Amino acid sequence: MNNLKNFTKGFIKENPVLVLFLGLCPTLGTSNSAINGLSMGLATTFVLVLSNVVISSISRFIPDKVRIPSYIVVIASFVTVVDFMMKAYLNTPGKNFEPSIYDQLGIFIPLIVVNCIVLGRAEAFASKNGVFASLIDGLGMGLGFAFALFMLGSVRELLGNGSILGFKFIKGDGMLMFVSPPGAFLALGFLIMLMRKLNQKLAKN
Amino acid sequence: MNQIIIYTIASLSILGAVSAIILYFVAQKFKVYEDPRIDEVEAALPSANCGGCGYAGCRNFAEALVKSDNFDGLFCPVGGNKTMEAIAKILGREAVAQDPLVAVLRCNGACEFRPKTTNYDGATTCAIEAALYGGDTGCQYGCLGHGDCVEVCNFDALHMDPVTGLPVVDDLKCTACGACVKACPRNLFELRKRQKKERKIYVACMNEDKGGLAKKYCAVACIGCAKCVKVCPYDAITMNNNLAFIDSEKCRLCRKCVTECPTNAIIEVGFPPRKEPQAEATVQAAQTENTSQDIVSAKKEDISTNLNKEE
Amino acid sequence: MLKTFSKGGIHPPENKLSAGLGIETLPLPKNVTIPLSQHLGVPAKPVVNRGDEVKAGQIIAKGDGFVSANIHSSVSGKVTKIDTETDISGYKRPCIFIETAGDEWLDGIDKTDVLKTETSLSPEEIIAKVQESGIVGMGGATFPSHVKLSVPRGKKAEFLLINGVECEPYLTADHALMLAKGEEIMVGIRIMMKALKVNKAIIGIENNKSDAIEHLKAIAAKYNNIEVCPLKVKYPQGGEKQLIKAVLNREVPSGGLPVDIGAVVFNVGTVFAVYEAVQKNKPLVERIITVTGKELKKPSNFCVRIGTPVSAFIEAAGGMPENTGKIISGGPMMGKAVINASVPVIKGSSGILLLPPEESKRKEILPCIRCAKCVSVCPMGLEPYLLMPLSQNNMFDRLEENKVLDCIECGSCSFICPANRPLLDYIRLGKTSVGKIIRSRKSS
Amino acid sequence: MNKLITVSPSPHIYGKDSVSRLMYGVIIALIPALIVSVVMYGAGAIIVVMVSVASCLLFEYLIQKYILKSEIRITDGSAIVTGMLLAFNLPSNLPWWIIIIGALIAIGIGKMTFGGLGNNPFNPALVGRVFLLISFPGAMTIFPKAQGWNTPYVIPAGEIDTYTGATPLSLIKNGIKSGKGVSELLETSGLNYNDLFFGNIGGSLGEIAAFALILGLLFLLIRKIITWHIPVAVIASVFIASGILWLFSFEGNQAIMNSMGMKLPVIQFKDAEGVLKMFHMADPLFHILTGGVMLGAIFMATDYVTSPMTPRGMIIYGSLIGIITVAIRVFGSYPEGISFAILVMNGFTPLINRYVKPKRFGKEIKNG
Amino acid sequence: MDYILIIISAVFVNNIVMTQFLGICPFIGVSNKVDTSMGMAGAVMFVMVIATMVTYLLQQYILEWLGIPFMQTVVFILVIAALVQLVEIILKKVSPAMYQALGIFLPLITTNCTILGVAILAVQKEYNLMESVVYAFSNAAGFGLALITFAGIREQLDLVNIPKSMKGVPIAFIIAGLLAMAFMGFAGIVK
Amino acid sequence: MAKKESNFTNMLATLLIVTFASSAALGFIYELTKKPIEDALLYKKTLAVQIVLPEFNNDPFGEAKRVAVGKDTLNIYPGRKDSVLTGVAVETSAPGYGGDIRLLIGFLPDGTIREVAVLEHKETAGLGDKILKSKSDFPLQFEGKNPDNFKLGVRKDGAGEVDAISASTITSRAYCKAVQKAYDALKKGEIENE
Repeated sequence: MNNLKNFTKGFIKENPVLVLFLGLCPTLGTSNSAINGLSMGLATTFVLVLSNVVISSISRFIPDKVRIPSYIVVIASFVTVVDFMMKAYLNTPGKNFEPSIYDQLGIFIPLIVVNCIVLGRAEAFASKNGVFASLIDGLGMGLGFAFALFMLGSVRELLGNGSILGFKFIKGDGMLMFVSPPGAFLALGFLIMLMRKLNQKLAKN
Repeated sequence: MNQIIIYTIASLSILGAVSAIILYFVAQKFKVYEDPRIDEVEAALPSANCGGCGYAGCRNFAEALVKSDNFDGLFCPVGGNKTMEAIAKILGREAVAQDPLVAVLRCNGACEFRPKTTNYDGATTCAIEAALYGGDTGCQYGCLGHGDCVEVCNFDALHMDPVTGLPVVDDLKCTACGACVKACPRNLFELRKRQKKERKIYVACMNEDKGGLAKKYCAVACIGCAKCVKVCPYDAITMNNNLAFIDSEKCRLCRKCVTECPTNAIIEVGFPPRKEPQAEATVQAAQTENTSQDIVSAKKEDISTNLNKEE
Repeated sequence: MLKTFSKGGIHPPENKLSAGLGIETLPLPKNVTIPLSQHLGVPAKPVVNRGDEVKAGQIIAKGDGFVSANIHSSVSGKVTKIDTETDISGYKRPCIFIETAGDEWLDGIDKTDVLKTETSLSPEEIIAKVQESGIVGMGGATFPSHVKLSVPRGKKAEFLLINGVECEPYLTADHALMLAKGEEIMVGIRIMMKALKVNKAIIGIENNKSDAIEHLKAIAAKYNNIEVCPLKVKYPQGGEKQLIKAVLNREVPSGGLPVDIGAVVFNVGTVFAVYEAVQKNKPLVERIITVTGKELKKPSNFCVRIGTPVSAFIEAAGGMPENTGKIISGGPMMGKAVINASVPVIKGSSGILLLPPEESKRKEILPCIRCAKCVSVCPMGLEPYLLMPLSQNNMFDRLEENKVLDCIECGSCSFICPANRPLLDYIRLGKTSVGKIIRSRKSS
Repeated sequence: MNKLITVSPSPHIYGKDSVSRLMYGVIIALIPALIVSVVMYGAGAIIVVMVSVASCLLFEYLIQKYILKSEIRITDGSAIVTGMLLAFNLPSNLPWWIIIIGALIAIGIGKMTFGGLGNNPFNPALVGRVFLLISFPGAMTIFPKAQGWNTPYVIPAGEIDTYTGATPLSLIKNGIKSGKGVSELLETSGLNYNDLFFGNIGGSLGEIAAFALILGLLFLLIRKIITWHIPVAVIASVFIASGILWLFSFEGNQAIMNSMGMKLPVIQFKDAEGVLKMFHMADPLFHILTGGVMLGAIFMATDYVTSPMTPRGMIIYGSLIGIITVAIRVFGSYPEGISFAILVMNGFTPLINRYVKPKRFGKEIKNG
Repeated sequence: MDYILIIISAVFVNNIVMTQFLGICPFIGVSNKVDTSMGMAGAVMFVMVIATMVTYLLQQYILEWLGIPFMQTVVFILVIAALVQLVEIILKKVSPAMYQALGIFLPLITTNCTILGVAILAVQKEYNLMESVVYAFSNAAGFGLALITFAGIREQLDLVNIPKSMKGVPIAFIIAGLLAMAFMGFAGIVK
Repeated sequence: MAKKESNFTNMLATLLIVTFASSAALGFIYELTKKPIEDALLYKKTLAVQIVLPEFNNDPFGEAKRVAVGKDTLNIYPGRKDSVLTGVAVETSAPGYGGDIRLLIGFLPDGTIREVAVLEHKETAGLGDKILKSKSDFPLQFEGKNPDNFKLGVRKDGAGEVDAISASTITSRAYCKAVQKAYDALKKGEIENE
């Protein structure tokens, strides 16, 4: 039961992006389409889950002073693993010569290591809880992150390009502003506002 | 084993070792002491940053707590004794238990008891009106009704009653942080000891004018007749400048003064209804029934006839 | 090119309804209520008791400390009570109530109009005389004059500026005084020059009072070192700092006093009071006051005894109009609204203005559109648009940083604001709070 | 006692300026330019202005009523001003639905998210305009040729080239990019300063006629709605910045040679193919008469809410707008740049207000 | 000339915050007051230049030399973390005044992705040492510019009534979006 | 179990162990993914050629030729199936509005344009990026045309038969120029059947 709660809180109530405002850089940087957002979210989830598991199992052996460097090394290693994987398997350009997902995410893949969610969960949750609970927490938070990214990506893709996940709804371009950088800020701002209203409503009921 | 793997392992291990060594020695060499308990104490505080403790924020208060030798004069009104105990535990000291307090408004001058004598037409804050003149009623001690206190309350414990035009304290939400006490330019809020079941008896008036003058402008003013002082069996009531004051430390809620008061300036809250409701009819009516205009105007007439008689 | 101050300022409609009218003297009031604090500083201490018989000009309350002023009975009669009463400040404050009986003056007071030009008193004696006579700044600031006349050690006054600007709309009391008592004013100036040890006096008058300028110029020609300086009409030229800037082109430093740049400023009313005190031995018990208002039948300038209820001379000016929304003591820009017509006149009351409700009502407050008009009219170079929200949000350090204490409360910002924002209300509030903070910082 | 005396803090009288009086003043000042655009572009201009103003008013009303649940203040004229200014920055053949999106962005994002009039850090009309420019670059950069009442609102398919053309600025910019000289370009396109001054050119509907905008400026100055600082600073700095660059361009060099016989060095640079090229540029007068410099300087940059509060601040703000405008025009990828320049400087306005204070009365005394 | 282009590009055209989305957390978090944002900008500039220099040397002379450039992420972040801690410790002792001004922001900087991001980008763009330093400096300047401008706007908005649901982070994003939109005008100034 | 104390040996040992473990793991995974990564990179490189050329089974990169046209030197990649020339891909570029437009153009042996892939461009979104097939029909004008009898130039300029992208004449011109250059290189390169 508790685990279930841990798992679901990351989606709405404690959504890392929309409520806690963590991991904003990749959120903005990789949400120009739904698929990019989703891939980034899943890559982060991968790192989050594994580092949570490892850190929760080794945290007892780590002296306080080297806690952060040790955690960072663990996380950075998983990030590098993700980097390898994506470079190997998600590196296919599209039919019309669109850049591959790996290329589109670009710098944000190595930057998962400084995503506040990952280190934050390691510090706040994994180092204090058991392996299984940490796994669930990592999965919940990670999927919550992916969910937020997917949402933002869909909104931006729909408004900016008239499509979601590549399926075109309107002919031609949408409001190109939404696929360019300023649109990311605007869309996220309004998404956070809506989330806030939703949470208020939930809290009332 | 592959060469790359060896390089990888070697480089990272060496890097890790080197940074650990450097960090360790530099940390030793450049050590500056900062009390880690400050953070712990800050974490234990409610972080409302209300300033009720007299410090600029919770962090400042935490620093003061850690630095001081004892807790004299240091109290977090929001967290209350529980928080102070927790902090005492962190710092290994005894907390001075303080009685829980609650704010009360010492004015009952609702619109119908206290007719307007002028129209106020400035910015709608009490502070500005108070700086300008004695207020739009004849009583220059009473509530101005612009809600500066509601504005400063961080805990949603105050709201304006649209009928009486006076602020109402929500006892359950009030943390006695004292923000309203500071905000009220008329100094109408008093922090009183909390009694069981949120019962309280207090003089809802701050008018220091002489009886006749006070009564002339407000039907429920304390006229300084001192009847309550005489009737109080516990010496809890004192008179000062034509104004009665009930010490909440001494008051035992016997309610004798309430019945004695000729102007209903003493208010009781949280008691079961009396057998003879006559005595507090006015107050009760004022607080509960007067939603309809007719009653209000009828009451006004009552009061004005009363006033005429008095004069 | 006429002189004026350089920064900010506004041109409210002048409405000088009683301009050019002479000074009428009112019959004695039946009762007077004399407040004990008619000046800046500590209230005076009563020296009479209930039931005492007093004569006009008799001292009834003594100034308590240096920045305080004596108070004299303005009528002869009996002290009926000493009690609190709502005065012009809007608060109940201690007053002495006197019931008039006859018009008997204290011995030694010269009540005639005979001009007496020469004085034999030394500067110290003059200051003592001024202090004894309870003279305060009659332009409205009510700062005790003897304090101003005593130049602090280490500082030197070079100029005596006489404020005959009367930049407030409606008011004409100083104008009337200048026309009627030109010679006396000149003698008063000479006396004050002697007290201050300065060799140069300049009278600043806005050029909408050209008759007064001509009149005083003609008289000034007879006296050495007194000059009349016509000024362009602009509010708030009557402010001390603005007047100095306009006449001498010097700026009083922020937080400083006029004497820091060698100037001392007195209102013409004060000058006349000094003349009467020194030459006629007559303490400050009466003053010239304008009663005006568009709806009023007979706007006039009266000479009234201090403590007379306002209603008495509203009656003399044709009675309170049906249509009165606001009674203002002073001018419409800086005057104080009073709560009813029974408040007494004090030393600093320069006029009583009756405004109809439609003019007295404030308009709906709209959001600030940052039009910068308040910044451009502020004579002190402040930013009212910023000070108001800072004050609303209790940001006292930023208020101090932005020089809220320099505000002279002239009201130009509130006057000009197209969004009808109560700028001055909040700035005044912030000023009070910041003042308190600074004082407590200094004391600790 | 029904009639109580009113008591309020001083002052007790007020000036006659009001927010709506100022706003309607701006609207009146815009009318000459509107008339010119109707004369030049016909019904299209009317349609664009009507749609823009109506949808701005509608969105303001809806948001105030249903989202903010605040008082409805659409009559204060600010939404009309925003609507007109937005329309003035659009081509007169823009499809109506794009205008509505622009109005929604201008009012919804530019103004109401911040709580309404007075709070917005950026000029709402420009927010709407730039949003459209980036979102719909195609529709926003095809301008009808000025053909009087006959200019169609909807361009018939396949006849785009007959009815539309580029603005003078983009004509010059594209021309320079393809390696032509400015004088040659001016000659082939038949542009002259008379047309620039009287509005007989392609462009956004309100920016074309310098003289109408200057009439508006005079009105604003006489009515004391704005001060001279910002317009003069913007126009002067555009003139000076482009003038300095022009002196070192091929055209400027020629002009100086012809008139004074002096020879200034000409900036040369390598293009993408590594060929050394002369720097070409239109003269400063051309720059201040085209591309909305007048409209921006007089009506957009002077927007009360988003411009600095002190004369010195205004001059700094205006000059930087001018410099950024020229930088974008000459070096950037947009042919005109004043909208962006104003938006950028809107962002800096709070800092200007923070650091550029009015000259206080009296020096501070130390240790006092 | 190249250096000028790098500076203009990093400060205006490809501003690290507004077009590259790096350092958003501190951008939103530490931009309430102009004074604090100046401190933050100073701290970032200080650390970024040092970190880029160190990581550049590491990459060129160790990782490339050993043939293990893929260790970039791990090595860089470890070095940056250690470096920040080192700077903090030293600053605290050596210059308490500077620590007061910059030090409180240092812990925030470890997880500020601008530092790692710029270090990686400088390597990716194949700059030489001097160019990398200029690049780091100008990116930090761009970060500071965005941060301070932003703080100015937010400070001004503190004094007015923003709709309740927009207060705080949402309005910050809207402002950032509009500011980024304005900065798009600089596009193309540096190709 | 109590937390380890933060003394020097503990710190050093922990960091060493952590770094050792993770670097070992990383090295190992690097070895594992080395091959797929290389494959992916190779695929990426050849993809464009695969798109623009008809079926081939040679290594076009191995047979690449460099041909000078004007000041530029262009790469051309012949594609052959069983040694029969099926088409030639030419990499070309021309300066557009925002920067260089790089194209890879697939020609059939007779010189007909088969397909054009945009390798890189910096044109304005919504305007110049219509040179992408996914954005507009502009590139379709070129497919199946032989530059011998299809004049590569913008119709509006009177220079050819290509309908320019509206409001993006510069981009359209550059595109035509690049295609023309590629065609010139093809002619000059003289790739024949082996």
